[in-house]
Amino acid sequence: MTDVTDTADAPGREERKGRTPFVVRLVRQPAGAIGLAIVVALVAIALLADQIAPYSPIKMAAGRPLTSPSFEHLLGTDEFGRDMFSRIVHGARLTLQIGLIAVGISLTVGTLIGLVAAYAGGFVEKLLMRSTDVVFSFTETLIALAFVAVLGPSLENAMIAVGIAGVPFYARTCYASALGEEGKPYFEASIAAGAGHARLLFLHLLPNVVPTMIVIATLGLSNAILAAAALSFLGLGAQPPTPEWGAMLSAGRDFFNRAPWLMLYPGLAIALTVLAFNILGDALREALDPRSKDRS
Amino acid sequence: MALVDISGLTIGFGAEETLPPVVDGVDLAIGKGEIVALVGESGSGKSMTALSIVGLLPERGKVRSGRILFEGEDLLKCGDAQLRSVRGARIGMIFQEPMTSLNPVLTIGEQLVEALIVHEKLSQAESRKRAIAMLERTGIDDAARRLRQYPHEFSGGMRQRVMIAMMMALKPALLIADEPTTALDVTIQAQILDLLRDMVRDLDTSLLLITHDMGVVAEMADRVVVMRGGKVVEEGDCTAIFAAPQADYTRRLLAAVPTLDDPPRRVGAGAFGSSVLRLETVSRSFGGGGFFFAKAPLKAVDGVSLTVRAGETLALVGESGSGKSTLGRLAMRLETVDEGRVVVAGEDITRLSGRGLRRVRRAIQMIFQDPYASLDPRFSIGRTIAEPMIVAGGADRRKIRERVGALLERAGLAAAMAGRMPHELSGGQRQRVAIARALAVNPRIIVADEPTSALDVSVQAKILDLMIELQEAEALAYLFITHDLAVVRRIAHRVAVMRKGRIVELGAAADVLERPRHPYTRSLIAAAPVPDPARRGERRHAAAEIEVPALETAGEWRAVGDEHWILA
Amino acid sequence: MLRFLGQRAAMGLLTIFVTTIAVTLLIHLVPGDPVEIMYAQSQGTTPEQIEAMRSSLGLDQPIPVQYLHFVGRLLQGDLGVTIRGQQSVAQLLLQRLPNTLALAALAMAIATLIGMPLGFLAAYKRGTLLDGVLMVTAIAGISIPHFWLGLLLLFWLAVDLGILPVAGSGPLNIVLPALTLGLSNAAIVARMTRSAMIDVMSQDFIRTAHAKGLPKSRVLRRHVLRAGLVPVVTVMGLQFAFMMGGAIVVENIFAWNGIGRLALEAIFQRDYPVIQGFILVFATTVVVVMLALDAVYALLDPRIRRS
Amino acid sequence: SAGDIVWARYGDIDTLDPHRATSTLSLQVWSLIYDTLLATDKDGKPVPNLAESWEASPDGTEYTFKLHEGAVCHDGTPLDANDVKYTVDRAFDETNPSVTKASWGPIEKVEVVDPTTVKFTLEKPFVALIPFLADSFSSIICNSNEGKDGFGTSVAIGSGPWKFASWTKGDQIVLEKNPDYKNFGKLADNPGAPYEDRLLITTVPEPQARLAGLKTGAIDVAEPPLDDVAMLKESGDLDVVTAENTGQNVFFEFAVHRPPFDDVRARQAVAYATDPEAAISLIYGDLSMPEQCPISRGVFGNDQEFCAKHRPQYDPEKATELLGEMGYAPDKPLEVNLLVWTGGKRDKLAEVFQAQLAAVGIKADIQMMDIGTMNARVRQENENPEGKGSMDMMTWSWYDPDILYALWHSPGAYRGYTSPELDAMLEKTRVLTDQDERRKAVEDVMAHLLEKAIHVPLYTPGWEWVFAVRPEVEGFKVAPFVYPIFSDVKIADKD
Ligand SMILES: Nc1ncnc2c1ncn2[C@@H]1O[C@H](COP(=O)(O)OP(=O)(O)OP(=O)(O)O)[C@@H](O)[C@H]1O
Ligand SMILES: Nc1ncnc2c1ncn2[C@@H]1O[C@H](COP(=O)(O)OP(=O)(O)OP(=O)(O)O)[C@@H](O)[C@H]1O
Ligand SMILES: [Mg+2]
Ligand SMILES: [Mg+2]
Repeated sequence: MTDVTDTADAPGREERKGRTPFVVRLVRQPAGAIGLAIVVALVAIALLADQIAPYSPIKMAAGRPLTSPSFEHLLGTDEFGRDMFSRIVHGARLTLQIGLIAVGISLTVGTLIGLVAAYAGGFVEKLLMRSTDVVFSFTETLIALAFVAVLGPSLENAMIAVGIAGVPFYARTCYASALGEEGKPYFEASIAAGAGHARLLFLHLLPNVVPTMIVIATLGLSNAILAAAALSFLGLGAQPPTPEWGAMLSAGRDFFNRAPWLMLYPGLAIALTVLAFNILGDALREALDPRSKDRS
Repeated sequence: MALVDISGLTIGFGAEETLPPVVDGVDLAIGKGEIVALVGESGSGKSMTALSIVGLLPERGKVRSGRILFEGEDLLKCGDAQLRSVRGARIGMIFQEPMTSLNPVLTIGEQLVEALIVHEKLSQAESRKRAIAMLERTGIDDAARRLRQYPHEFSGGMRQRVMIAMMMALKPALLIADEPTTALDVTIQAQILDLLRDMVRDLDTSLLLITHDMGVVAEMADRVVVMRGGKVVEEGDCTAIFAAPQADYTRRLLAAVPTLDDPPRRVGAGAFGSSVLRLETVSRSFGGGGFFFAKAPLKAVDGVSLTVRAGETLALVGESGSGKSTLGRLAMRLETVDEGRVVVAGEDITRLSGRGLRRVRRAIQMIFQDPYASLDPRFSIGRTIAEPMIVAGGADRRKIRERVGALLERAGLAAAMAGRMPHELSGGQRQRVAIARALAVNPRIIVADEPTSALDVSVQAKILDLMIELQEAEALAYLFITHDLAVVRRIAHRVAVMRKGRIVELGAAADVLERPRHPYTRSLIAAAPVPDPARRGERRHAAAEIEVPALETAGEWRAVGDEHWILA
Repeated sequence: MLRFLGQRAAMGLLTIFVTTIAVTLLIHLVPGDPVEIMYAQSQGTTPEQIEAMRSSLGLDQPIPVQYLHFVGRLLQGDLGVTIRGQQSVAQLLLQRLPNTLALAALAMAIATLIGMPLGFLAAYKRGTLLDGVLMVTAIAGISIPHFWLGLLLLFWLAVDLGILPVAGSGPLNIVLPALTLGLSNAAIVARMTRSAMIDVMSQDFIRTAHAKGLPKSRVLRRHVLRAGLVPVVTVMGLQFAFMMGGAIVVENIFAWNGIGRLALEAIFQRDYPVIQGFILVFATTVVVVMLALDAVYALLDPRIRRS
Repeated sequence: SAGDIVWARYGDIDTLDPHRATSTLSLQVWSLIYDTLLATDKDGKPVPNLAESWEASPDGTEYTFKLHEGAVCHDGTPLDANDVKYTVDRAFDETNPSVTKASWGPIEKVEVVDPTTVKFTLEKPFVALIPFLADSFSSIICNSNEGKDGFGTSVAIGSGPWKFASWTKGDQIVLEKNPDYKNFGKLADNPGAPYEDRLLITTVPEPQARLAGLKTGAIDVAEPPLDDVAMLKESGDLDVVTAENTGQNVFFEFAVHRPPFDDVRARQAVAYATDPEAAISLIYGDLSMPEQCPISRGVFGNDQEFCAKHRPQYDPEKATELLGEMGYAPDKPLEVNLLVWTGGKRDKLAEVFQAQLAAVGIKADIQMMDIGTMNARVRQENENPEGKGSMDMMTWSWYDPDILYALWHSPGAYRGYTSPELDAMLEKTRVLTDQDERRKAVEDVMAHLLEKAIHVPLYTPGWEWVFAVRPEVEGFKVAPFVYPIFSDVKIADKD
């Protein structure tokens, strides 16, 4: 029998052995750890909003109107005496939902388009990629505006609009990534092994573009949250009494002088969330980057 | 005194405690005017050693201890500014990748003159003159005009010449060349090596040549330093080492080097079975179309006819871009033919699709060049090997699992490895997995596209042995694509030489390699370095005499011997 | 290069073509009767007036015919009239487009002037504390909603310090909105520049430049910067489109009389001719600007310029 | 620069043509450029203006107006009876009538008796004509505008205190003082031309930006963020001028042709469930006040006490009871849409109402939209026999109870509630010339609307009625129905 251990085989490739697990590599970066921690905390807050929030987010006169932060109302109250802390906490749920749904739309549609375009090639590829190119130059805001112009302002419409606007970017990224994977011999090896379309698309291509798409989605989440907040700010998004942060920020500007915390907290909440997803996304990218594979 | 005197050089990445050094106490001296070859397997620390001399170690690489004396001065103690005055001016460096080593947005001229301006404070005009002279010496004609061009307008070989001109223009005392020809075709490699040797001799420059190609070493080196695992295992005079290697590793290394002097595989006529793969005037072009503007198509394969019989290895050789891989892919039906027919195991697969195609794929399988890339990183080894069987259907899980184990063992691996992921294997092991996968459905023929060229010589030899063993046991046929003529000699029964999409010579391996009739074949063979310093300079055919005719004039197939044809 | 630009131009034309179709269909997607919505406010509107409007919008004809009419009028520079006040939409848009363009261009200049050097510096100091600080600042910058930033700047610079005018359309009035837009985009530019430069710095040809013994500054200036600019410019087009979009928000805050504010009003007023015109003009502008940047890109990259 | 008054508002005019728009923003500007036959005194009563006197025929179908001499159009031509005729004929132009044609009443013809005498002939009596002619809807357009290209956008020749100079849509309207202006009856002390040279009317949508402008002195007059009014008053940095007799009325109305609001109990439940007083004081403090009547304070026929007796007053238990009768309970809430138009903090107010409704088991979804869109939606909701329950917070400003005719006489402005009985009552309000009789008729109508909870009044005023003014600006005042007057304004040296 041939020597099983194959001792002489390239130790140069050895570094791929014992590669540290992905999550470990992620949290080893301070940014990754911080980003992940904040995101996990946000998700926990969103899930446990009912338990965490001391008051109902929409119940008026939970306290006196416009009281400044105090022990009773950690972040003060708004002009209706609603507890700001409770609103921010519930807003986390909503904001994450917005982000997830919008990104969910972009991600699914974009990935599908990208995959199919890369896989099918030929006319289908050209058609799909050219049309996403066309949508690309419309910009997010324009699509959102057109959408809201037609269907009227609402949070759902804003989410869908932001989602659609994101599609081209996801499609392009996925397309490029899938093309790269397709060009790798393992893909052809599977074709040669006789794998059918579904197998190639969903067992080989998809899992291999997923890491890239996850990074994009994490970064995209922050984008989507900001875009939806901007729409709310313009009055094209969430409708009252929904405690959406962008809408809260927008409502709070009437009290810019009298009760600055009404703008400060939603603003900070948006910034913190966006920040967390951004640094998490960056850290993910770093952790997935082959060049960083054996960093200590 | 030696020009360069390195002692106790230790280089590591990251923290000393956790990560072992990649270069470990290396001693190395280079005399004035001397050509020293640094050899060793991949990852042995050759490049790191060289880069540490010019202080260009990658970001996190650090010299942990040691001394690098250059012209009597310790380079490790130099400040950044001082090091920069040495770099380029006294020590030149050439890298492996000619395609990416030049800045794509600056003209060749700008890149050639800037070092002259910086180091020698020459005027623009003077440095231009020097640059032109240097370029001309490297054999690039119309150099004055060429200065205004950008790198993308140059071929790989020309870019490497530019690099050499750039580095030699300052007449450095030492030139370091890290795998300067690995990315190039053999014919161009030969020219570049000749150029390097001439320039080094003329300017009395010392050369540290890093390579893993023993042929190149034998052609060029005065002295050889062999590295393994970060340590120098042997060093000595070139001829001496080739004649009587001392270290165990060196011996294995040299033994594994295939040479053109090995006896070719010979098999008597009629020893092979029926035809398992037949290509009939197959053509394939790329390009054309374009969404808005049409592009001129490129004929990658142009009316090729070939037959491979059971139990036979047909090697396909030729320079880069000649269409070898495309031909292999056409045979696999990974690419569709424009014209002609592909017949596999008696069945015309040219117009097949879907189920029919999948059935045929049980008869023909493929092995790729890069063993790592050819395995889905997210599939375990077992799953990868099982895939063809699952796709073919009919077998239950247990049977498949058993067969995966058997195949692994057949390929020289342990059945227990099925659960491992590709990144947990070495390069050679990965290629064995790829072979096991190819064997999974009992194919009649395997198309192997440069299956060993990403591997170290020693591993390469083992893989070739395995392939031969399998072939003999099961009457497998191989369409073996390579550019390495020594490998051809080792494994092929017959050889087809490709050039610009056409087969220009076809015949038994022994005939083609020993009595090449087509000038192109002869130039290929002439360019292949001989891994024997004793026969340095001796060429099978004087390269200069060979004039390869332009392809347009070639046309007719002509038999020039027993089963030996050329296109003339 | 001509071929490259030709392709991009064709792409742009295609975009505009698609936009014209989308814009024609837009009004049909509105739930309910758009003309009635448009006229609802005017109590005295006669059925004849509504009919007249319907036919002037061509809504009484099959969609392909409508499309042809629309394009026909478009080619004569006619985008119809506003529902409220019956003014020429084309005139209105063209009057205000320069304001938005000026705003976006100035913002882009600010973003570039701040973002590029910082991104370059961060790339150069990669891995150091400075890099960390710069990039955290940049991410934080991206994370601040720009409408919030706008208000903060407004109160700080215009009210507290009183050094900039608050709102309106005087020559100095552009500063605040441009600053808002520019600052929040500077962060993006900085990050883009940094990653492009880092990419370039790890390229083989930079190692070659070092191997030639060039002084560090020269390597950075000639080799890194020149080569790194190419990818940065390619994303500038998108950046600009992004700013045009962001302009809608800041225009509203600072009463900058741009096309975005017009669109926002039109949306709230359901003034469909204006919305249609806006989308068309906006998309065309983005296409043209991107094309211009493509030309710059082609000039910077000899691989394209020379082919 | 010196001599300029800068007045910033949240939005722009639609047009300079008084026959082409209805927005308050437009009307305010027309009132500066054009003059009217009549004017209002500070109580909102019609008084002579361009017309020094008028006479009505006994049957109420003929009105003869005697014009002042010496009124001059901005182009220098005298303003006379021909201009009046031109204006009315234009409003009734068959191919392109005024968008408020209905409010002019049943005018049959207008005759020029002599240059200073003009006679209106009506098909039937229409008592609201006189108050209408005091409003800027009836702005007298000089006949020299005839045939001018760009009338309404770049040309607007009137005879008011300010001459139109230029309009950059979305940005700024520039008016120059009319040196020839003679004030015959408008509510300004200044008998002639304005004191300052120019009036710049700019658009600044963001309230905080307007406040910032006021603070820096870039803006002289503007609506401040309502929430900062108290603070401004206190600090004394800016003067706050509140308009009175705005004629504005904010009310709930319902889609009555389908469940649940086809049932009077559901409408009453809403009325009982909501406490406008509490809501208003929370949102507007003392800037606004509850309104019991379907027409506003200052308008003929308004009587708080009378209306309070007929309007369902805040009583959440009663509301719960009514809802219970209809089969709704807190665990089975009544779900409705609440349409609200943007601006003026109405969104905030709606949130309070939403919370109040929620307390009795009515789940209201707030939908914000522009007034134009809302008008259309309300009509659509009324015409649609199916769908979720729909109610809206509507707003109207009118100078006469005739508004009730416009809203609730068949077919109804929004195709909402109508009945033959109500039609008859409304018709009476139009023809009765005797004040007391008419008042009685108006009261009958109001009682009907309130008891059936068709028109549930909430508060007045409702929009654009608070002005913050820089301290150095003197003489700024606001006439009834929110018409700011700039003729008396003098600006002390800025520094
Ligand atoms: N940037 C890096 N970070 C960490 N380890 C590195 C880095 N670059 C190289 N190494 C490690 O240093 C060792 C020596 O590498 P080196 O490039 O000198 O090998 P080599 O002998 O030149 O191999 P090859 O023939 O493949 O070029 C290898 O094990 C490699 O994994
Ligand atoms: N998918 C493709 N699209 C366009 N051109 C292609 C494609 N595949 C191959 N070519 C072109 O066809 C020609 C032949 O390529 P092929 O890969 O067959 O060469 P090769 O002999 O295998 O070269 P090498 O030794 O470098 O692997 C080349 O010029 C290549 O650029
Ligand atoms: Mg190396
Ligand atoms: Mg190949």
